Amino acid sequence: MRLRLADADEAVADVRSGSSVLVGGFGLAGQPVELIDALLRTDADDLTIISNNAGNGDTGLALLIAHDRVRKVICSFPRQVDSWHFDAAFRDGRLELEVVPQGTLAERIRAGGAGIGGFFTPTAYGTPLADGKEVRVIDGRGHVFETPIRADAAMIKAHLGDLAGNLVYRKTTRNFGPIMATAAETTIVQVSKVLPVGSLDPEMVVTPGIYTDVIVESA
Amino acid sequence: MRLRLADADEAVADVRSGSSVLVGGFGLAGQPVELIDALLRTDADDLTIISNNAGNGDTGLALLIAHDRVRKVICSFPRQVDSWHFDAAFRDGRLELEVVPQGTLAERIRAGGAGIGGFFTPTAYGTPLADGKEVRVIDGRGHVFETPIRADAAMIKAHLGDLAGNLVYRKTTRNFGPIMATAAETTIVQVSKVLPVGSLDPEMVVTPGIYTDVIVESA
Amino acid sequence: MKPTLDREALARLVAGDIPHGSYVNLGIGQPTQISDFLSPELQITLHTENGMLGMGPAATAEEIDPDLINAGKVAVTELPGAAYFHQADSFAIMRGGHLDIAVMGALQVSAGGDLANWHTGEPDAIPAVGGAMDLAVGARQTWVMMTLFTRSGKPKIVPQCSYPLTGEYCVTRVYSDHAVLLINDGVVTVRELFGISHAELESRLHGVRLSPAARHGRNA
Amino acid sequence: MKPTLDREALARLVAGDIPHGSYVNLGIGQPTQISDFLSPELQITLHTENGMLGMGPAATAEEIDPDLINAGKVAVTELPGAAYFHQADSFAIMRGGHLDIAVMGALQVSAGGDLANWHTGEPDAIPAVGGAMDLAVGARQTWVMMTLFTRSGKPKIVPQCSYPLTGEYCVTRVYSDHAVLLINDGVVTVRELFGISHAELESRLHGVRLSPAARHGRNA
Repeated sequence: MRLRLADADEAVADVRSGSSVLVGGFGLAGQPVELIDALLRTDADDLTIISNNAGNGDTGLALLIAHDRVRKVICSFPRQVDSWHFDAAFRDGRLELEVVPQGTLAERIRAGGAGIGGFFTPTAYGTPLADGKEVRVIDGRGHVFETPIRADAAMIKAHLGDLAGNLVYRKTTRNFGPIMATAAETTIVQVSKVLPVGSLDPEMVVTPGIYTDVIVESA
Repeated sequence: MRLRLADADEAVADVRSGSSVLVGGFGLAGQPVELIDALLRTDADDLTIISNNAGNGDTGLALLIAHDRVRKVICSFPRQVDSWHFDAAFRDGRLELEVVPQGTLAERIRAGGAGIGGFFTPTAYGTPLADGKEVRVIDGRGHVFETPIRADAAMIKAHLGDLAGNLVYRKTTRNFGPIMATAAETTIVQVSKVLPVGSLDPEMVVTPGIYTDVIVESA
Repeated sequence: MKPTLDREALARLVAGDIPHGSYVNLGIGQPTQISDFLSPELQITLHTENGMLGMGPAATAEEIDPDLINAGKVAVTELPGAAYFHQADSFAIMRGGHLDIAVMGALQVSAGGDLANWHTGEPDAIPAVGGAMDLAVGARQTWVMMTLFTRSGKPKIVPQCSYPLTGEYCVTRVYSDHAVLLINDGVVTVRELFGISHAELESRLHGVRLSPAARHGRNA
Repeated sequence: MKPTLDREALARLVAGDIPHGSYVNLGIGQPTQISDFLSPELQITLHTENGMLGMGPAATAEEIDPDLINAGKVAVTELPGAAYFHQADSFAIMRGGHLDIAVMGALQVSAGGDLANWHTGEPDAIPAVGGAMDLAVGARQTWVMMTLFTRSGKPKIVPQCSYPLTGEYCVTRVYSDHAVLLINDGVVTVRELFGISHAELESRLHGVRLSPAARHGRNA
């Protein structure tokens, strides 16, 4: 119940240069565009962005990269048909890239939020993405050791929120929101509507309010 | 969609002697009593039961233990005011016991269902429950290595199910059901009502039908 | 000298120290009683490890629903803004450091903040740990609520725990009938005394070095 | 000799081989087309790794909802019985061995079933892996759908992959324009040929040992 209601600019004001930021969304679905736009209006740079993709077209994350605000991207799928800003920054050497398999990215973020110190996964065993990582054969199968991801801030988009910070999502926009909300010092959520406490069925809540720090209504 | 509708006796017929069985519930809340009663009517013994508790009073799990059908219990909290059947069997040496912290039990079951080979957790570090286990200091904090739990069968209780196997739970009966459903060769679910496909809001489904093998309606 | 605290007064004292807006887990037994003294204006949200945030008071007659229980398996109620989740998610809340405070009972607490509360270590005891170890490592602060001495008069604050540990270096405060003690980096500071003098406390807690009462108020 | 398969015929062939009631993930690109040939009576449930089971066909004009997309970021529809979940839960379904079949494209498949489909290994290529590695290790069966030769005529079935791997020993079948091949413990069995003779196939897949067509039917 320490939820803070804010507009987008107030909400992102605490994201400082050098911060790590989890950014929700799979492509544009679930991408917190209003929050990213607000972050663009600050002077925070040297950011580490953890997100599934590295921006699409000339909006959101792509602009953050285009404006050289990002030092490093940790993601599973940077290269897309419309990722020209990422592509250019990467080829120019203006950007560091860590490619992580999508499921491992999700699991590392979950581990960060769940207080797990690290885990062994079969994903990427025997591939270049396991290079330099600890490996272990468990029950006859090769596994790679992966470490948790936590960040200074998470910026996510949900559908509805209540004044206790409980969140529900809409269709495939749910993607990274629920796990990113758990893995940041400050979780900033953009919702289409903020409802009174008691408006959401407790059986339907996907992200309990304990994870939500700042909420921005953006219809 | 390979869901099998069955009565309780048909549902548990494949649980053989020597099987490992995940049993849902926290105390009586969410305990699949009809399925356990049906299992009592079979001749399966030498069972390994993985469950948070080890039976209450003279019903369900407690009876399974009373009738010497259980070789080993893996649980977090066997001793309760009404766990006399467990207490007697344990003191007589008729039962092997593995005590696991409740959160580690949950996480090991989740790991089993999620294809994780093992994980490091700070829980139990420096305590007798870490004896003999691999430990590792991660970011200055002691962690214990824990392995996934999978079982031959899971017996759980949900509130409503549909003919695609999707499940929703009711209040605190949700407890171990959603994770146990993921970690068994065969997941057997007792629900109060089976609904036509399309009756459950896809945003509300807690256990997707892919995890449900056999469903038993038990009003 | 203030009188010794009874269980109710102790529960009231702990309740008054929980900051506004906290997320709290109250352990089985004595700590459960704290909830009776949490005023709604404090907007404190209770977590129960069997899968709920926003737990309300114990259910009375017609409210009792066997599907809605707390970690002590007592029927409880649901407050507006509640949420249900499964066990892996519930313990992710604990272990992930998202709870502000856990209040638990104890058999022993060491001067370094080690907690022993799950096992007497007797060979014929049946071990049962539940969520205690996860709470001990996970909550940002672990407070203990207990009597300061056993029935036979032995201190429960000890230089080193003789009982099997629940967690290392986790207890930050002890609320007891005789004293409120703050534990920080191996230093035990006396915040308040009830029915016992500092000198007597020191002599009865042999081997535990006590710092004098902190000057900077109750919420230090 | 049967004629070479075009993409549509290939998609139809794969669709017909998916057993009744299967849970299937269709990779980005060519495999997506398989869904056009899955009849509802087969009760096949499609998983999309961005967080859904029960995915329906691509959305048409008025159905398009930017909040409902597939892994290729194409607007799709929801079938009755669908369920949504977050990314960690979605990949638990994959990595945990709960999907019956994943169908993916490939750059190369080795005779031992290794899959290479995410990276050409060229120094200036931008790597992007998405969910391919998780699918490769997780699905009970990994089927590959591709042309058997590159545009320049090089075979994509090779003794050892020269491209960086996606996963080891994971591919069990290859559906291509020229042949359906079954891979099992390092043995490549020819199930069907299209527009190519066994002898010609053998000579063009130099270094890959082919077993003759299996006798025991299509679903071997």
